[in-house]
Amino acid sequence: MQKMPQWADVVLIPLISLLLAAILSGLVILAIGEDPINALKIMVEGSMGSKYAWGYTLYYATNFIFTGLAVAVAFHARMFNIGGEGQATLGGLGVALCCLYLPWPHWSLALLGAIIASAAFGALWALIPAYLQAKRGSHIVITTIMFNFIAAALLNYMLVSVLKPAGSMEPATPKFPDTTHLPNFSEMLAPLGIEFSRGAPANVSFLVALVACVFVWALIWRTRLGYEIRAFGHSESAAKYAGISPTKIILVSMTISGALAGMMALNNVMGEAERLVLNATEGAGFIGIAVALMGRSHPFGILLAALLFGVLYQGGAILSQDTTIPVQLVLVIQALVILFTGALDNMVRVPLEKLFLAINKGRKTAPKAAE
Amino acid sequence: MDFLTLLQLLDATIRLATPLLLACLAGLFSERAGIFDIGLEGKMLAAAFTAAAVASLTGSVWVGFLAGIFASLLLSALHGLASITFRGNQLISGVAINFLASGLTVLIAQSLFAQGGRTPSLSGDARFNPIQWPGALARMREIMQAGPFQQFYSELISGHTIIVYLAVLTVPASWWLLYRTRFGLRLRAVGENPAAVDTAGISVVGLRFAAVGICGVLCGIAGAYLSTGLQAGFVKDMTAGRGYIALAALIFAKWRPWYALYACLLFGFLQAIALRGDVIESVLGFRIQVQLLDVLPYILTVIILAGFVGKAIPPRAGGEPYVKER
Amino acid sequence: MTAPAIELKGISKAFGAVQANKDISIRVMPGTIHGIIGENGAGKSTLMSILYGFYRADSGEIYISGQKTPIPDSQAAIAAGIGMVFQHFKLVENFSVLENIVLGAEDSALLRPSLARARKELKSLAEEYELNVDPDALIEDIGVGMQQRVEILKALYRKADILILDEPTGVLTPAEADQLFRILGRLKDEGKTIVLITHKLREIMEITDTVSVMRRGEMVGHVQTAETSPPELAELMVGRKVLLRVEKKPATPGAMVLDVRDLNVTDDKGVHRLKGVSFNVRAGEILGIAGVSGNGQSELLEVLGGYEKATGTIQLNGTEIDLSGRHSDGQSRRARGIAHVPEDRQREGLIMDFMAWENIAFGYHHEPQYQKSRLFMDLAAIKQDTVDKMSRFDVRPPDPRLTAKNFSGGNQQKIVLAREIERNPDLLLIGQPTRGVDIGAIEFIHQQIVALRDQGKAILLVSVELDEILSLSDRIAVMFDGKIMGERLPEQTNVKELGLLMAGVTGEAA
Amino acid sequence: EPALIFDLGGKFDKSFNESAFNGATRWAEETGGTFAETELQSDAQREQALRRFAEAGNNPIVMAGFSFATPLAEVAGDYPDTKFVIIDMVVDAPNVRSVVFNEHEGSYLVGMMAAMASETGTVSFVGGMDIPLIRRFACGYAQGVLAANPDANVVANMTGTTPAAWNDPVKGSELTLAQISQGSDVVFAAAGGTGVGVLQTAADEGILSIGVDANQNYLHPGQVLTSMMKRVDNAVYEAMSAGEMVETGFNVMGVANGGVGYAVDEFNADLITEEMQAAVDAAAADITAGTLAVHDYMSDETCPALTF
Ligand SMILES: Nc1ncnc2c1ncn2[C@@H]1O[C@H](COP(=O)(O)OP(=O)(O)OP(=O)(O)O)[C@@H](O)[C@H]1O
Ligand SMILES: Nc1ncnc2c1ncn2[C@@H]1O[C@H](COP(=O)(O)OP(=O)(O)OP(=O)(O)O)[C@@H](O)[C@H]1O
Ligand SMILES: [Mg+2]
Ligand SMILES: [Mg+2]
Repeated sequence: MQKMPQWADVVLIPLISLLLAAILSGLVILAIGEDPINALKIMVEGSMGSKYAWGYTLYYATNFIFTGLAVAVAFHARMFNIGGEGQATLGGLGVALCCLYLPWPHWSLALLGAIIASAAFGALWALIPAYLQAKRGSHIVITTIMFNFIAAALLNYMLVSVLKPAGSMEPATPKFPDTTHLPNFSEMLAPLGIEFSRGAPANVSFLVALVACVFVWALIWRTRLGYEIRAFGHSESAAKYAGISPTKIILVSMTISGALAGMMALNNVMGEAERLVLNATEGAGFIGIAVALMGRSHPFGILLAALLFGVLYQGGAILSQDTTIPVQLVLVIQALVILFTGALDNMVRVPLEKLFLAINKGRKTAPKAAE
Repeated sequence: MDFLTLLQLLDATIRLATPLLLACLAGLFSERAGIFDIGLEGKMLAAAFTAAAVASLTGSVWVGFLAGIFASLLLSALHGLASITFRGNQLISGVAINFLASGLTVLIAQSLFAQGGRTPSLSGDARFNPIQWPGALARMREIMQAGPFQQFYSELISGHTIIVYLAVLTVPASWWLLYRTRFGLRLRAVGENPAAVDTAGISVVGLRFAAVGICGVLCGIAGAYLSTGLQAGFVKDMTAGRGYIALAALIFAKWRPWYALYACLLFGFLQAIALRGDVIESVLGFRIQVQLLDVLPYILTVIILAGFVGKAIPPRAGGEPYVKER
Repeated sequence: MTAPAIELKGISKAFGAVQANKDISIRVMPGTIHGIIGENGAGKSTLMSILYGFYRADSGEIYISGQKTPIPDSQAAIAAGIGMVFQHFKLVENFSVLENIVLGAEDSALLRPSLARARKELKSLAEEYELNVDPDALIEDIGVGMQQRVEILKALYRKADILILDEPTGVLTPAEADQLFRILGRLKDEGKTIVLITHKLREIMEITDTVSVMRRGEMVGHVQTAETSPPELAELMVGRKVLLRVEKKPATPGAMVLDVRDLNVTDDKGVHRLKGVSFNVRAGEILGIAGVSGNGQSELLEVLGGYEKATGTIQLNGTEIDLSGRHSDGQSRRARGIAHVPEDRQREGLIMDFMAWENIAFGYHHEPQYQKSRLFMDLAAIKQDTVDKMSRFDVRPPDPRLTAKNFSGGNQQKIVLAREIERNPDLLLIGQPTRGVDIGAIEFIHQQIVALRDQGKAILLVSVELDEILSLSDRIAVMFDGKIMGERLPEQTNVKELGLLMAGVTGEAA
Repeated sequence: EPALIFDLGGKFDKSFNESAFNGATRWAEETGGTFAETELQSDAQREQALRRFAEAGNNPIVMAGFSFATPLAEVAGDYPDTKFVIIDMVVDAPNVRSVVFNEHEGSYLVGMMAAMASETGTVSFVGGMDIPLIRRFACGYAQGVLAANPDANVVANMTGTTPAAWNDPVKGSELTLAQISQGSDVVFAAAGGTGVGVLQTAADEGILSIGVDANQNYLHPGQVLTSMMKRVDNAVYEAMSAGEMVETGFNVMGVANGGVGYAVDEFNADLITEEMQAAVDAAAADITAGTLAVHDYMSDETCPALTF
């Protein structure tokens, strides 16, 4: 007998967790002396109230789709990849090198090149911890955390000592050549006769993110490799019995995970900044954890969760501009979402399961009583 | 490098190793009891902020100190609730706590002081001031003139805040508690096999909460030291990854108190020398990228974890919530 | 009249939807050994865990020596003089024996005096009950028999008057079991009360004074051991007359299918698990491997199944199997015609969170009939295959979308069997085929195994149940300490002889 | 409504950003107007902040810090009707006003005072991020020191190579200690928030310090020799006062037009001798008159008085 219907697990629990996070966030806003309802209004308006707002919301969402998918793929193999931040950083490095040092005739080719470069760099950065986990048993959580710091230092070194143009004061690469400029929504939609805000950074990599969703869905639920990844994730001992090599699964799933995280750079580095700056990832690697948890590691769920976090980030930015609430409110909300959907999952789940058990019992005994 | 420069480096090492050591021992208690804690960073940060804020409001560093510990304990309780009571994922809980602290500190600081997420600068009794030992010289300009023993005494032994001395004492205290007392035996047991503790009639939940509580107190001290001892006030994200370095030191130390001291001194020394690029250059004759020095603790930890230099075996029940089984 | 040492009244306990104990009452008189028997999953462990405060009962009352004694936790049980040796020991592996014994029973906040006292106490207990152990040895360095002694000493150190042992002989050789029973006899003479959980009728008859029988969470009978017989107990246990022998024709062995020579396995810890094992299995015969669990049978199955490294040679149908190379894994063995029903279906044979159809493809997910293209699996084909297999093996409910954990034990086993047998293998490896499966399903499973043999397949059967070995096998090999102690024909041997072999005593010496 | 964007050091760095904030506040108090403002969390947010204000119709948009140059060059063209004011960097666009300061001149003046106040003959400099702009400070300072005392020794250190160097008081403090042990008894901090640690340590150790950008004399009364004032506040104030009509183009603020200078107030009056005052005033007059040219590091990336 099923403890709980599927829909409750997939929809009800995340919704309740989200509601709890929202209520607590409201209390936090209240506690610092602001009006939560008004704050909500500003956030909704600022993130969805105009094309410009949507342009930013979708831009953020694109980042989060990539990192969310990255965390999810690793989750399916029961690995907790906290290294999305570092992998995305390296992806940025890959994009920068690819755009700066290769002559691209057209943005479409540059995009293909950048996809390969970002994925390869991100994958490489995930592969080392994966190898150490598979072959030497080093805990992947700790090594990926360490690799985040190492990536930050590496980027720092590259920007300060290698990529910074002479005489420039900023630790940043020069601007990428115009031929690598990715069309943003306004440029993409103009041929269709649709007008979109020119300044908003959402760009063609959003479509790449959607393709990535489909790719991950097919990979996980339709291919042998995905089947093996899930089997390994549910039971390592059973996977061994079935002849699924743990080493292979750890390496492959982390490679895919790292590649996805790295591809985030298509959006923020190539699509938006068009140069590589310090801390370009802005914590998106970590938000991927929240997104994957909320989205139940399913690409469709991740898409929705990434949109939600896009709203949250853009709304939060506007909120901090329009009120005295600092943008760190977003961090708090993010923390609460991770807490409730991840760590305190049982707090919501157990009572709900009991409830469903009671309902089921009631249903079963009712006909008997009628007899 | 002359003697005084060496002393200065070691002096900075001690100052910088102190928060690492306290946080590392905090992690040690928690992980020895089977609760992984990557939320050390967040707890320190919360404590750093609360200590500075309360010290600034009351003018008393000790009131701030206690408040800082209290804040850290609150987050510990949250971690305990998630990972012990509700048997949630300890890593995820830790990640959430780090974000929570990073966000809330700035949020509250801004609403209290409106100074862009920092507290006002602390001075006088609102911060921990160096303790001068009898006969010790306080100022560098005087120390420079003194003989080598006096230099050693004044620079290295004397002139630290009380927390530094406290941190050094915590090492033998932790060792004694873990290996010489009933509580320590039980705590170590619950991290290895909670079922053994449970069937021996001891509460697993109680023990683990106690360990997480100790962790909270130590993290609280570490954080309070950052903002009221090492620096004079809170600035946002001022822990700057120290919680993770402490975690790295814990692995380096193979979850043992004395080794923790050595690991933290090593990592503190790396931080100290990273501040003094000039010294490295004069000693080695060439420049080492500061970025390399900054990440050396992390790289060393990865090497240790990979088992190339001795194997680090974590407590066996670590990271897993305790669920009764047949 | 003296009050009973233990009296349980109306104990009930449910785990989610599973009613593990239903309104159970029981009385045990002081100074007796009381047996509790029942099939796997009958609820024996649950009941005793409640008495020991490990689980809390949903309802019911506990009386100790006539006094109503609520036992909310193990602390209360220890205070009431109850000690328990669990089926899976509860010891801290990297602590010393002494530390394990003292844990939770320290005298003071400081450790030193407690350890000193325990050392003395241990000496006198050792003398009193023949329970010798080295107090400074680490648990991970001593054998299971020794570990069990530590568990018993733990209880005695806590001044237990009531000692519960949950299937204590499962991991012991018959000789070690005999020694355990001598110790239990001595404890009984001292006036202690002992509750012994087992499902081995032999042990019940040998040592207990009274017996309670459980079935499907309910108490179905209390009898004096002296006034009952094994068949009567067996009938009580399973609820109907038990068929002792499987109906089967004599075997007609054909060509050599599996030839194993000088197989050696050393595990990660450096322990020598298999020591020069050699045997063979022919087409159309069942070779049964008997032995106490933990003597190398699991490793043998893992090596043959392709997921444990070994040295030696294995020939299948006359060609050698690569044991060392990177191409030695479960996939390659399946490709060579070896099917494998693993000992632990929940940890190995099934992914408990996968649906039935996903489990039917498990291990065979590379097979061409399950592929739609080079990249994608053909889910519809797998589901159809699942429906077919479920109906042929009478899996209930026949729902391919149901998650494996939601099938009962017997039906889970049928899913594994359906998957492996229907593959039409040359060689079937099968471990503990009926563990935790009840009698109706056992008969079905046994018939399937015999039918496969009659089709001319080679079958290697590993079981700790001697009765099962005796009734199914055409030849029997006995394993002890990683070695094959000898081979016997079922019709020319008996339980006693096999038992001696299982204890490492070879025929000549016996 | 004008808008002001602070750099990563944050509004209350007691230095550069705070000076900008003070200018805006002065404008608001005097005119009763209001201004929008925002602090950044990371480099990646600069462009969004600019666009956000431009979209919201803020005009002019003032940004404090050279790091805005690249994003501004990107954004300015999209909002031709909006005026942008960038401080510390030059961006060539029709709707941008670029304000730069002759920091070397101000640094020269405080360098002279440092040399005259020093008893040991060794003075020092703690820079923030190692960039040409900060080297310009250091070079001007060293020239001033040597002008007042040709035998003096100047020790210079930079805090780091990334923006984090603007906000690392612990490192500032360690560097100061190291400089003291090399004999320094006057330290000039041109390091944003890091300077707080420098000034604190100098005060603790009983040596003199020199603040930067804003007037920092009040931080440790009697222990801060002076502050090298960089009137970012004036630049902001002027821009906001001019409003949408703000003049675009290139704007240099030096000693001559009061853009840089040194601070004397009740907190440091006792430290400054008449002789010092006279010498420095004379130098300032010479600079204004054009008879004294302080070498600008950024003109050729060399420094006659100091090697980096
Ligand atoms: N912790 C638990 N959670 C869920 N179900 C449980 C748990 N413990 C036992 N059960 C279920 O309760 C029932 C009785 O189990 P119990 O372990 O008491 O049986 P047993 O008689 O000791 O069997 P065995 O001979 O296999 O040890 C079984 O159906 C089992 O699946
Ligand atoms: N640990 C468990 N968790 C959840 N459900 C369980 C568990 N153990 C058993 N069940 C459920 O309880 C029901 C009864 O299980 P049990 O194994 O006792 O069946 P059974 O009557 O012995 O059947 P079979 O003869 O096939 O073994 C099954 O339908 C199963 O779904
Ligand atoms: Mg049992
Ligand atoms: Mg069953």
